[in-house]
Amino acid sequence: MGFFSVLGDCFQILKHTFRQVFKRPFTYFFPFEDRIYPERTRGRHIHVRKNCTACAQCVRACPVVAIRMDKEDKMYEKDCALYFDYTRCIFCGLCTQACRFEALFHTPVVDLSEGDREDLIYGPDKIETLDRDPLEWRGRRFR
Amino acid sequence: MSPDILEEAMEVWFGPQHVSAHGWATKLTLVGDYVVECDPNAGYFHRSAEKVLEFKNFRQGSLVLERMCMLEAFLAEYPYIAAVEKISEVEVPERAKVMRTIMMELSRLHSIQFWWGQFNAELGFFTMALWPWVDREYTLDAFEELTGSRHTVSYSTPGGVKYDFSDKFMKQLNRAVERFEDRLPKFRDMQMGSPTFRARTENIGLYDVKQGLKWGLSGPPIKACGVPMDLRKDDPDSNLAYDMVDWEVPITENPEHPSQSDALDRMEQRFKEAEVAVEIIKQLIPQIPEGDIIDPKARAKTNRLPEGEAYGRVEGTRGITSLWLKTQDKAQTAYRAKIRGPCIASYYALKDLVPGSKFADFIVIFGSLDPYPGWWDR
Amino acid sequence: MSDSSTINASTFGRLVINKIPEVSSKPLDGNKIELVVPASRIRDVVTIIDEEINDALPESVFGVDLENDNYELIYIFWSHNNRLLVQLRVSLQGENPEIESTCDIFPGLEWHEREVREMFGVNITNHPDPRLLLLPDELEGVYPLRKRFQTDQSRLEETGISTPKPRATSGGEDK
Amino acid sequence: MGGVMLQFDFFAWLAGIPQWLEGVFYWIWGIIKGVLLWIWAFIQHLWITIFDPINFMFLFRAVLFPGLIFVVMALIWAVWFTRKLWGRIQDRRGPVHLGKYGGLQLFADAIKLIAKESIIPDNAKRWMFRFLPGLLLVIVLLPFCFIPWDFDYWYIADLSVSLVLVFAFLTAVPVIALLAGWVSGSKYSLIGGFRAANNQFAAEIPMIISTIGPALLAGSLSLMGIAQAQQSVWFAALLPINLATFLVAAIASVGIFPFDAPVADSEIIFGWRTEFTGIYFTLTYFAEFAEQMLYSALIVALFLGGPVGLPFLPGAVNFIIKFIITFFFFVLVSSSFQRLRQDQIVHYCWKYLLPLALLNVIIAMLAIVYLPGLAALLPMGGG
Repeated sequence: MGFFSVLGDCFQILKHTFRQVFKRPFTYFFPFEDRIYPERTRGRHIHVRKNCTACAQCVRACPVVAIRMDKEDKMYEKDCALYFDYTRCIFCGLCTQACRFEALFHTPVVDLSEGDREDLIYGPDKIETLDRDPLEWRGRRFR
Repeated sequence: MSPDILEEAMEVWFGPQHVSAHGWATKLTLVGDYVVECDPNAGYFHRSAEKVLEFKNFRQGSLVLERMCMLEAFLAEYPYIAAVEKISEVEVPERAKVMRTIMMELSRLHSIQFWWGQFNAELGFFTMALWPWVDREYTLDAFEELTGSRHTVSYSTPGGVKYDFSDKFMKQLNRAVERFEDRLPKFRDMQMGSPTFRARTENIGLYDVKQGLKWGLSGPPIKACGVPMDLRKDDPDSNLAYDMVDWEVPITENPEHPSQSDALDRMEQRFKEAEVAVEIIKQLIPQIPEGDIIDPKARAKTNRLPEGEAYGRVEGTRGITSLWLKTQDKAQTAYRAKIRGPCIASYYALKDLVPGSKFADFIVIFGSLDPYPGWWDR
Repeated sequence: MSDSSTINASTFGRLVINKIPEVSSKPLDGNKIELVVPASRIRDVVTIIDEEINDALPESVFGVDLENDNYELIYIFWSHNNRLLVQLRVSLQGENPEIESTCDIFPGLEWHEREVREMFGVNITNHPDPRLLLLPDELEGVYPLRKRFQTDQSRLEETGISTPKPRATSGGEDK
Repeated sequence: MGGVMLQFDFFAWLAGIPQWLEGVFYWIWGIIKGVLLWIWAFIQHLWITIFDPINFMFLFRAVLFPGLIFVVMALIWAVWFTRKLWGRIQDRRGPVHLGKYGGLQLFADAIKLIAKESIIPDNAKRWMFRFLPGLLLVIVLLPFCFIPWDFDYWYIADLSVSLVLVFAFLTAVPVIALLAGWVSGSKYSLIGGFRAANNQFAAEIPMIISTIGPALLAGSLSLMGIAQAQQSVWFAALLPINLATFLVAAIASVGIFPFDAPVADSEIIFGWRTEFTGIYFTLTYFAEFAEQMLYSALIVALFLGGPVGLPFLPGAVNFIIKFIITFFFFVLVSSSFQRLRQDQIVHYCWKYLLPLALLNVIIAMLAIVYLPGLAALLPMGGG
C-alpha cells in the first residue's frame, strides 16, 4: 500500500472522530430521562376484572405457564383472580391475544424490580392497577 | 504434532469466562505466539430446545426457536412456521407474505449492524463498535413500534402475521433505513479504509470454498468466496415475497485469491448484504397489497396437525437456518423437531482453520465467521 | 444454470439405485429426493454423494426415536449448483444400534454424529472424537432425546396440552 | 596554713552558703539555657530549611504548584477528561452522575477501588506482587520534576542532562510491566508482560532518536535549555516528522490503543494488569495515565516551545494550555484505530518510525550547516 495513501486514510479517520467529538451524544440520562415507549410495548399486564369470564384461555396460551388462576375469589359474577409469576413470564403477548373478552392488556411499564422473588408474583391486588406511570421524561434535562 | 514441539507448548483456555468468549470454550495449544492446536468445546449454552419443542403447541413453538438467536428474531423463528405451514397447508394472505419479507430483511440489517459493533470491539476499536449500535437503536425502535418488543418479537405465526403495519411504524422504518444509508460512506471510511483494520484482517482465516462447504459453512462465509449460494434464490419459499423484487445475490470476488475468502472479504460481504437488504425493503414498501394479515381459519388448522414431516429453511444472516419437523396424527405438539443452526459449522471450522495462525488472530478469525452460541448449543 | 451439468433429483436417485440396489428412493416436492438406505451401505451412498455432487453441503445428521427401540437416522445434504436436497433415511434397531461414521468424507458431520451418540445412544464406530458434545458429564449414559426420558411435567395439565404419546417411562428426573 | 583545720568553722560555712547557692543556681540555669538554646537552634534549623522564603518557595514549588499535588490533580483531571472524551467520540455521555459534569466520579472511583479487597492470587510471588505497582507509579511520577513548566521561577529542577535522565526513568517502566506480568502467576498476564516488554523494544529507539532533533538544534541536553532555545521558532516548525514519530512512538511505549497488545482485553483479558485488584489496580491504572501525561508534557517541552507563547500570560499557563491540546490529540489518536497485532507493532515501529526519525535528524543537521538564516535563529552557543 502506498505510504502516503495510508497516511491519507489515517487523516480521513481522524477527521471523522474529531467531528464526532462536538456532536450531541445519543444516550439518555437514564433514571431521569427515558425514551417514549410505543403503545404496543409488551410490559407488565393489567387485568380488567369486569370483563374477565374465567375462561382460562390465557392460562392455556402461556408457553411458560406463568399465569395461575383462582376461580373462587370472585369480585363480579363470573370473573376470577389471576396471579402473574413475573419470574417465569417472557412477555410474549400470547395471553393478551388469546383473551377474547378484552380483560388482559400490556402496559409500557418495563422496568419491574422487586426485593425478593415472592414479590415478583403479582397477585390480584397488584395486577389490577398501575401503581406508577411508565418512565416518561422527568427531571433534569441534558447533563 | 511432533512430540518435541508439544512438550514446550502452553495450553491456554479461551474459556467460558473469557471477556470476548461469550459462553464458548476453546482450548488453544500455543507454541510462542503461534496456535498449534485448537479444540473447540460446545455445550455451555445448551437449553435442550429440541426436547422443549416436544411440549409446545404449534403457536408457541416459534418462541423457542426465536430465542436461539435473538439478533435475527424474525429470521430465526421462520423455519418452524414454514414447516408447520407445509404440514398444515394453511395458505398465507399476500399482505402477510410481503410484511414477513420486509421484517426479515430489516432483521438481517439489524443483525449485521450488531455484528459490526461486536467485531470491532473484538478488534479493540470501541469507537466503531458503538457507532453501528446507535443506528441499530433506530431499527430496534421500529421493531418495538410494530411488535411491542425489541428482540423477542414473535411476529409471524403459522398462517400469517400477528401485527399490522401502522403509519407510525412506516415512519420509523423509513427513518431506520435512511439513517443506515447516510452513515454508510462514513462507515466505509472507518472500516474498509482503515489501514490497521486491513492489516489485522488481510489473509487471516483463509479457506477455500470447497473446504468451507465440507465443514458445512453456508451464508456469508461462502458468498465471500464468490459462490452465490443463497436460499432466497436457490429454494424460494412460497410464503415469502422474494420473487416480487428484482435483486442480485451479493458476492465478493477477491482477485488475489479467487475462490477463497479471508476476514477482509467477509467484512466486505456483509457491507454488500446490508445494502441488498435495504434495497429489498425499499422495493417492497410500495408493493404492500391490501387485505387481512392472517388466514382466518389459521387457529383452527394449526391446533392439531395431521401425520407428516416437513423441512422449513430460511437464509439467516449467518447461513442456512432450518428446522426438520415430524408430527404425529392429530397431536398438539411436535413429535420430533431438529434445529440446524449455521454457526455449528463456523465453530467447528475453527478446528482446522486456526492452527498455524497467531494467538491474536484467533479472535479475528472467529469474529469474522459471526458466531452465535445459540445455534450450536441449542 | 445450464441444465447439462446439474443433476436433478430423479436422475440422481436412479444413479444411486443402479449403483447400490438395496437403496429405495421416494421423491419429495421440488428438487428434493429421499433415499432409504440400509445401515450397512451408508458410507457407500455418502461417498457417491461426495463424488457426484461436487459442492455438497453436509447440513445435518440427526436421530428420531420411533418407540420400542427402533431409531431412524436422517442425513441431509444440500447442493447449490444443482438446487438439490438429498435426504438419506437409515432405520436402526436395538438398545444401542451401531453405524459407521462418515465424518472422514464430510468433516462437517463430526459434531452432528457426536450429538446423535450422546442424545440417542446410537454408537458411531471409528469416530475421531467420541466425547460428549453438549451434555454435562453426569448425563453420560442417560439419552435425553429418547421418548423414554422422563421430564418434569408437573404443570403440563395446566397448559391443556395432551401429554405426547408415547409417554415417558424412565430416565431423567427420577432415573 | 600547716596542720589540718580540725575544728568546723560554723561561721565560715554560713558565709559560704550564698556562694554555694549561686553555684547551684548557675548550674540549673546552664541546663535550662542549654535546653532553650537547643530549641532555638532547632527553630532556626526549621526556619532555614522550611520557612526561609527561599527554601519555602522551593518546597512550595516542589510539593504544591508544579510538583506532586499539581501532578496528581492533573492526573485525576486527565482520567476524567479521557473518559469524557471517549464518551463523546463513541456517541455517548461520559461519567455523568456525580459532580456537575461527572467531576467527582474519579474521586468516587478512587475511594471505591481503595476500599476494595486487594486479592493476591495463590501462585503469585507475594511481596513482589505488592511492591511493583507502587514502584511503577513512583518511577512514572519522578520525571515530572524535570519538566520546564516556566523559565524564570515556576520550575523544580534543571539539570544539564535532564532529557537523558527522563528517559532513564522511562526505560524502567517495561521492566516493571514484565515483572508484574510474570509475578502475578496467570498465563494471560505472563503473555501480557512479554508483550509489554516487546512493545517497549519496538518503540524505545525511534522515540529516543526523534528527541535527538530538538537536542541537536538547541545544542543542549537539558529540557530547560531546549525550551529556551525555542524563543524565536518552535522546533515543531523545523522538525515536523520528528514530532509525528515521537507521538506515535510515545503511544506505542505507553501501550494505548493502536498499539494496545499489552492490555488487549479481547485477547488476553487485561494483559499484565489482569490480577491487580483494589489499590494495586488504581496504582497501575494511574501509572498508565501518568505516562500519557508525561509524554504529552515532553512533546510540549521538546517541540511546542514549552513556556514560550502568548507574552502576557505567565510561562506555566502557556505550557498548560499546550499540554491540554496535546493530551486531547493523544486521546483522539488513540481512539481512532483498531488494535495491531504484536508482531505488526514491532514491524511498523522498526520499518517506518526508525528511518523517519533518522531522516529528520539528518535533515536537521544538513539544514544547520547549509541554510544561512537558520543558525541565526538558534542560540548556537551551548544551553
